[in-house]
Amino acid sequence: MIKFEQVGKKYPSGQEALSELSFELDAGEMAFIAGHSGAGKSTLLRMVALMDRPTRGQITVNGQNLAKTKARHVPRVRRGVGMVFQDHRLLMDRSVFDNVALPLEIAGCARGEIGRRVRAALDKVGLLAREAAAPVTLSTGEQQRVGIARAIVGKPPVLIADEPTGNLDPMLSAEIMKLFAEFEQVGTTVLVASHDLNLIKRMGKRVLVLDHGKLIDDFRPAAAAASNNAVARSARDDYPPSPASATNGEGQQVGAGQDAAVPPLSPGQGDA
Amino acid sequence: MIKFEQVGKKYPSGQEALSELSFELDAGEMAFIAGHSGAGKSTLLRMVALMDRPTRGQITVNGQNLAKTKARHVPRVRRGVGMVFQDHRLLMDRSVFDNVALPLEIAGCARGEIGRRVRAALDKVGLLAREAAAPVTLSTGEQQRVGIARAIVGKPPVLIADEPTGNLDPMLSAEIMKLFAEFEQVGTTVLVASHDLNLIKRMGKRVLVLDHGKLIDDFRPAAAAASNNAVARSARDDYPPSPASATNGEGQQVGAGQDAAVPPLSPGQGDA
Amino acid sequence: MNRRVATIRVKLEKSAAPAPAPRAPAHKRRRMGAWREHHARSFRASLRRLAGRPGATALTLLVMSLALCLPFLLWLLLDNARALGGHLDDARGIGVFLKPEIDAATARSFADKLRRRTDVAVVAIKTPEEGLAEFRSQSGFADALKVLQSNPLPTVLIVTPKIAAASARATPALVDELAHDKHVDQVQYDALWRQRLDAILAFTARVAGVLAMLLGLAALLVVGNTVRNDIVGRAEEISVMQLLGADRAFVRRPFLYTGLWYGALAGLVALLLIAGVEIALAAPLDQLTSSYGGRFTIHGLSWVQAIALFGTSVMLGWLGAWIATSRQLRLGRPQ
Amino acid sequence: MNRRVATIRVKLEKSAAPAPAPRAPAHKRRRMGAWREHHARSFRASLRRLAGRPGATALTLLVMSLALCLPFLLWLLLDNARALGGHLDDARGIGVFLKPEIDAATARSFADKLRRRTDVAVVAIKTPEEGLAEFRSQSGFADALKVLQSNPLPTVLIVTPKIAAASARATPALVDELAHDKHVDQVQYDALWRQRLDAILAFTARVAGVLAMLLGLAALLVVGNTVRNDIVGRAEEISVMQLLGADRAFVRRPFLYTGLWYGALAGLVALLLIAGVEIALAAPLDQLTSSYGGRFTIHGLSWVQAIALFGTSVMLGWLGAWIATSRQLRLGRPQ
Ligand SMILES: Nc1ncnc2c1ncn2[C@@H]1O[C@H](COP(=O)(O)OP(=O)(O)OP(=O)(O)O)[C@@H](O)[C@H]1O
Ligand SMILES: Nc1ncnc2c1ncn2[C@@H]1O[C@H](COP(=O)(O)OP(=O)(O)OP(=O)(O)O)[C@@H](O)[C@H]1O
Ligand SMILES: [Mg+2]
Ligand SMILES: [Mg+2]
Repeated sequence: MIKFEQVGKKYPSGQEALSELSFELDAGEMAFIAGHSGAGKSTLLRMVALMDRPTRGQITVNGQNLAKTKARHVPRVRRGVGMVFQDHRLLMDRSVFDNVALPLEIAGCARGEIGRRVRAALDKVGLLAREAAAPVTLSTGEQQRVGIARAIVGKPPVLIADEPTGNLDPMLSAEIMKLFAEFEQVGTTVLVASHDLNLIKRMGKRVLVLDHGKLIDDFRPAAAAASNNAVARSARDDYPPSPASATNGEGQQVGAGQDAAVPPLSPGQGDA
Repeated sequence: MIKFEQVGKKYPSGQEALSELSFELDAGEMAFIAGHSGAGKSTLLRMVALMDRPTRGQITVNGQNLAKTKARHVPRVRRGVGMVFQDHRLLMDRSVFDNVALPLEIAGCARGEIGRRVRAALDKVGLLAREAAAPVTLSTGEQQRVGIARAIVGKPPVLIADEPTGNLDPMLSAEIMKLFAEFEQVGTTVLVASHDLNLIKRMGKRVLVLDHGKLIDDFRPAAAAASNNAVARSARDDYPPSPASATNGEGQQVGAGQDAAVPPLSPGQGDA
Repeated sequence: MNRRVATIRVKLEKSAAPAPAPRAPAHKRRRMGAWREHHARSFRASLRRLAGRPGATALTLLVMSLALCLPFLLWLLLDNARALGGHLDDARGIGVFLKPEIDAATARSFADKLRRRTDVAVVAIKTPEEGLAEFRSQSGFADALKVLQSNPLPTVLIVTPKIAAASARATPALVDELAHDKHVDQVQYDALWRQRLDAILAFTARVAGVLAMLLGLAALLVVGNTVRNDIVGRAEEISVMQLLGADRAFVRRPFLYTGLWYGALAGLVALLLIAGVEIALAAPLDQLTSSYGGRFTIHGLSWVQAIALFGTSVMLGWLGAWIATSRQLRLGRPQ
Repeated sequence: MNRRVATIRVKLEKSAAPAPAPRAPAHKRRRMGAWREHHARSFRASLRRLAGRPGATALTLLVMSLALCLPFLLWLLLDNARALGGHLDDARGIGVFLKPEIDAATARSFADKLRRRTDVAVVAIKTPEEGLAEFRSQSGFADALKVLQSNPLPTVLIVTPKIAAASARATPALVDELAHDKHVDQVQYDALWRQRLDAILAFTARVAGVLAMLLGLAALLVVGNTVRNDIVGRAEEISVMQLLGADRAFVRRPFLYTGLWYGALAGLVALLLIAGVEIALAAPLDQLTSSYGGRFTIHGLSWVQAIALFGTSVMLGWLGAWIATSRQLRLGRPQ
């Protein structure tokens, strides 16, 4: 579903953001991208959504070779990719409802269907009550959740998210991640960039680790079926900050079958 | 240095973001604000920087009663508060250097001094090499670090930061928090909103917990002198994601004297 | 009932009951509906946007309509001046006094010769008798002329030269040639007056032309600049829509409607301004017309011209929006 | 050496060696330096901004300068037309033919009487002898008049009425009165020509006045709109600077310089445009002037007027920036 072959990206400023990147994600697979600040996570996701083109290598998304996509077919490719932006990119002069409805409008959905699906998406991120609000009157975390609702409302075959939980508290983060995992179950390919290593660990999914633009690890947990319910529960225990309970919760989890799934990452990589 | 007395904030939309908030922070004290998404953390910080006025109650910052500050004295109050914004708010058409130099220019520093202090600040956030870059060519985490450099460059008596590590990897987050703690040591009052409960725990500082606009806990660790060096070290161990080492690092720390400092927080508050 | 009848009946039934477009597949029908809906929404939304910031919209409309109506006003002025120039032509006759010895027949053949010239429009003959009668009635010398025993006046030809309203140069050559003709005693031509009038008209025409050109340029620039500013202010919106997979037509639609609204409203305001100017100028126009004894009527903007002005305005708004969006759309392409 | 001498010496020494501002404390001196530096930086930065987007800047400058120079051009046109009207006045004399029995002395006293009237500017006396000589040389009747034994011509007074260039109404009353005077035989007044000319001048003046008013309005609107758009596009910059504790003057400075630059550059372009128009109009002006035998010189923009235009432009740019920033600054206040 998403295939990178020897992809390199050098920005006009000379910054080499990615180099020799190769990996493949099947349809209905979920993976995380981890790595230090400036490792190239956003750059990678931008290229999946055809916001940027690589300077070397080949990218295939939804069976479409992106290098061969003509300018007038770019919109079609982008409609097949739901994207959560690191900086939300909401339209500040439209209501929350209208922001979430945008992808459906673009796809040409009927009015009644738009309403139904937008409300369903807002409900999933817990913002149904704020549908008429202006984005500026939302907290940053709420804005980020609106961005997530916008990405999932169109039920795209590929879902990419850049740091979707950066402004969310741990419990909400876990719930959002659970939401992404649900999409995986219905056959959506999901690729999420995240710093939240605890959360990544608990999700028990595949992790691509970037370091200065190079893929230094592609970790696939042996027991990938770590229950998502367990994740949400442990996160709830983890909040509010109670070091004792958090440690216990984590300790339990590690003990309860994830120890074998410890990613064999080489330590001591790059200071940012 | 910062004093809230029965502060309430009701937005024109009818949203009650804060209510009956009272606390006091001494000069040179550092505290965290924790709470779910939409709890009112940003609203609280905005009022410290006089970006908003409360609808009820009194706020005193740097000995100045903010309610009595006339419009033409607002700039002076703001110059006394260094602020890291949740959405960076960098000027996209100026270089990194010029962005960081802005507070010094406003304060009327001499040219030579500006250069020296800007470079020192950029060095502290690890971006000295990028001083001539345009902010758009930086990753989100790098942009956030530029925002931090801009807040600290003027050495203000009060430093407030809204989610300064939301887009940073754990190791960098710990380093940035250490930087804030250093400011505390030279007498700066530091107030940081954060979701990163692990990090907050490790810092061993006072924590104000908000829930739906109410202060539900004001936790002061008994042994506040948890070494900052230890924090950085443990964070480095924690990266890259290695559940085993992370758990060990954390477990050690908890065992090594922070167990007593467990905040007695009441569990099971608000779902967002 | 044969097959043809059946077919016709089916056709009739079809036209009677307006069925949904027959062969389009369901999803295509749905997309058409969405397309129509998006048009309607863009139409309303763009108007709401303009109404939402009345100050800025009023400012923009004033600037646009001023730039639009000024060239039209100047064109009106120029057109009327030209008509005026045409009417003044008939006061331009050259008086050609033939030598006293020329008789009526020779005078007539000379007049015919002059009539065949390309630079002569009309030649009128005034016999000595007519001349004396006119002289008696017009000049202050009625008493003096009574003492004359015989008619000392020669035959006079009134020659109206054929020249463009703008160029006063053709006449002197004709006058010169006439003056040196062997039949001619003397040529009287109020050259000073005529040169002055011609020069004034030429000057006015040139000034009006230059101003109209500058103003046309200004109209284009203002419209383009206005829509460009509007679009630069919404660059974020455009780029987000592109990122969400909207194609060029979809992104453009609301802006094109905005351009259309600007154009239509500015066109209306311009027409109102022109009507206002026509009312303001009514008094001096009246005076000017009366001095021509009603022979000459000033014409304002006709219906066709009003519609042309409006159409120009709408088209300019649309075009400005199109150009400005094109630029912004190019920025959203992947590098 | 007494005390006074010492004081003077101190004064001399002071003025000879320009010491630093003596009593300002160190930190105040530093702030002054920073203030001056910020001015210099704003000055350069605003120019760099304009140079950084040459297309948009050129567009804005063209619109601004067109709006600025058009009223000036119209004013020039109007002024020259008025001067022209004034020069045409001396062709407006009314020929008053006195009765044949009036002798020279009576004619002179009548002329004096007329000169005392408020609506009369000049009265010239033409004796019968002068009249005959002129008539001989001008008319085509030289031969015919040779046969006259006595001079049949009366004394003629040339009366120039005192009227404003714009109003052609005063004259008929005067003409009427003169025609009914007991000394007067007949009044000759080319009323038609004169009315036409007056009407044309009045019409042109009115049109020019209306256009100049509209254009002045357009200039103001364009400048305001331009700077407003510039500032709306930099709203984020303003709000960030306010959040960092910049006071109003600091935030405003770069925008005021931008306004100044716009104003200054637009003023220069407008002056260039006016010069271009003057060159383009040189030919018809020449023609116009030559028809007056050099008596009348068309005047272009004087140095004083050029400086006034430039100053107006700079002031408009500055004012527009000031107004537009004020609005934005109010938005940055805490609620
Ligand atoms: N300008 C505004 N007008 C109306 N309501 C607002 C406004 N700003 C914030 N709110 C509301 O006030 C509440 C508190 O917002 P605030 O931004 O302080 O939350 P927060 O704790 O910073 O959350 P986050 O962690 O998501 O940034 C939220 O419910 C938000 O929707
Ligand atoms: N438009 C650009 N021009 C030049 N360099 C760029 C550009 N965008 C990103 N970079 C550089 O490329 C590198 C990778 O950036 P990227 O945004 O992919 O990092 P990231 O992994 O998303 O980091 P973060 O977690 O901080 O968001 C960074 O060093 C950044 O400075
Ligand atoms: Mg990123
Ligand atoms: Mg917030």
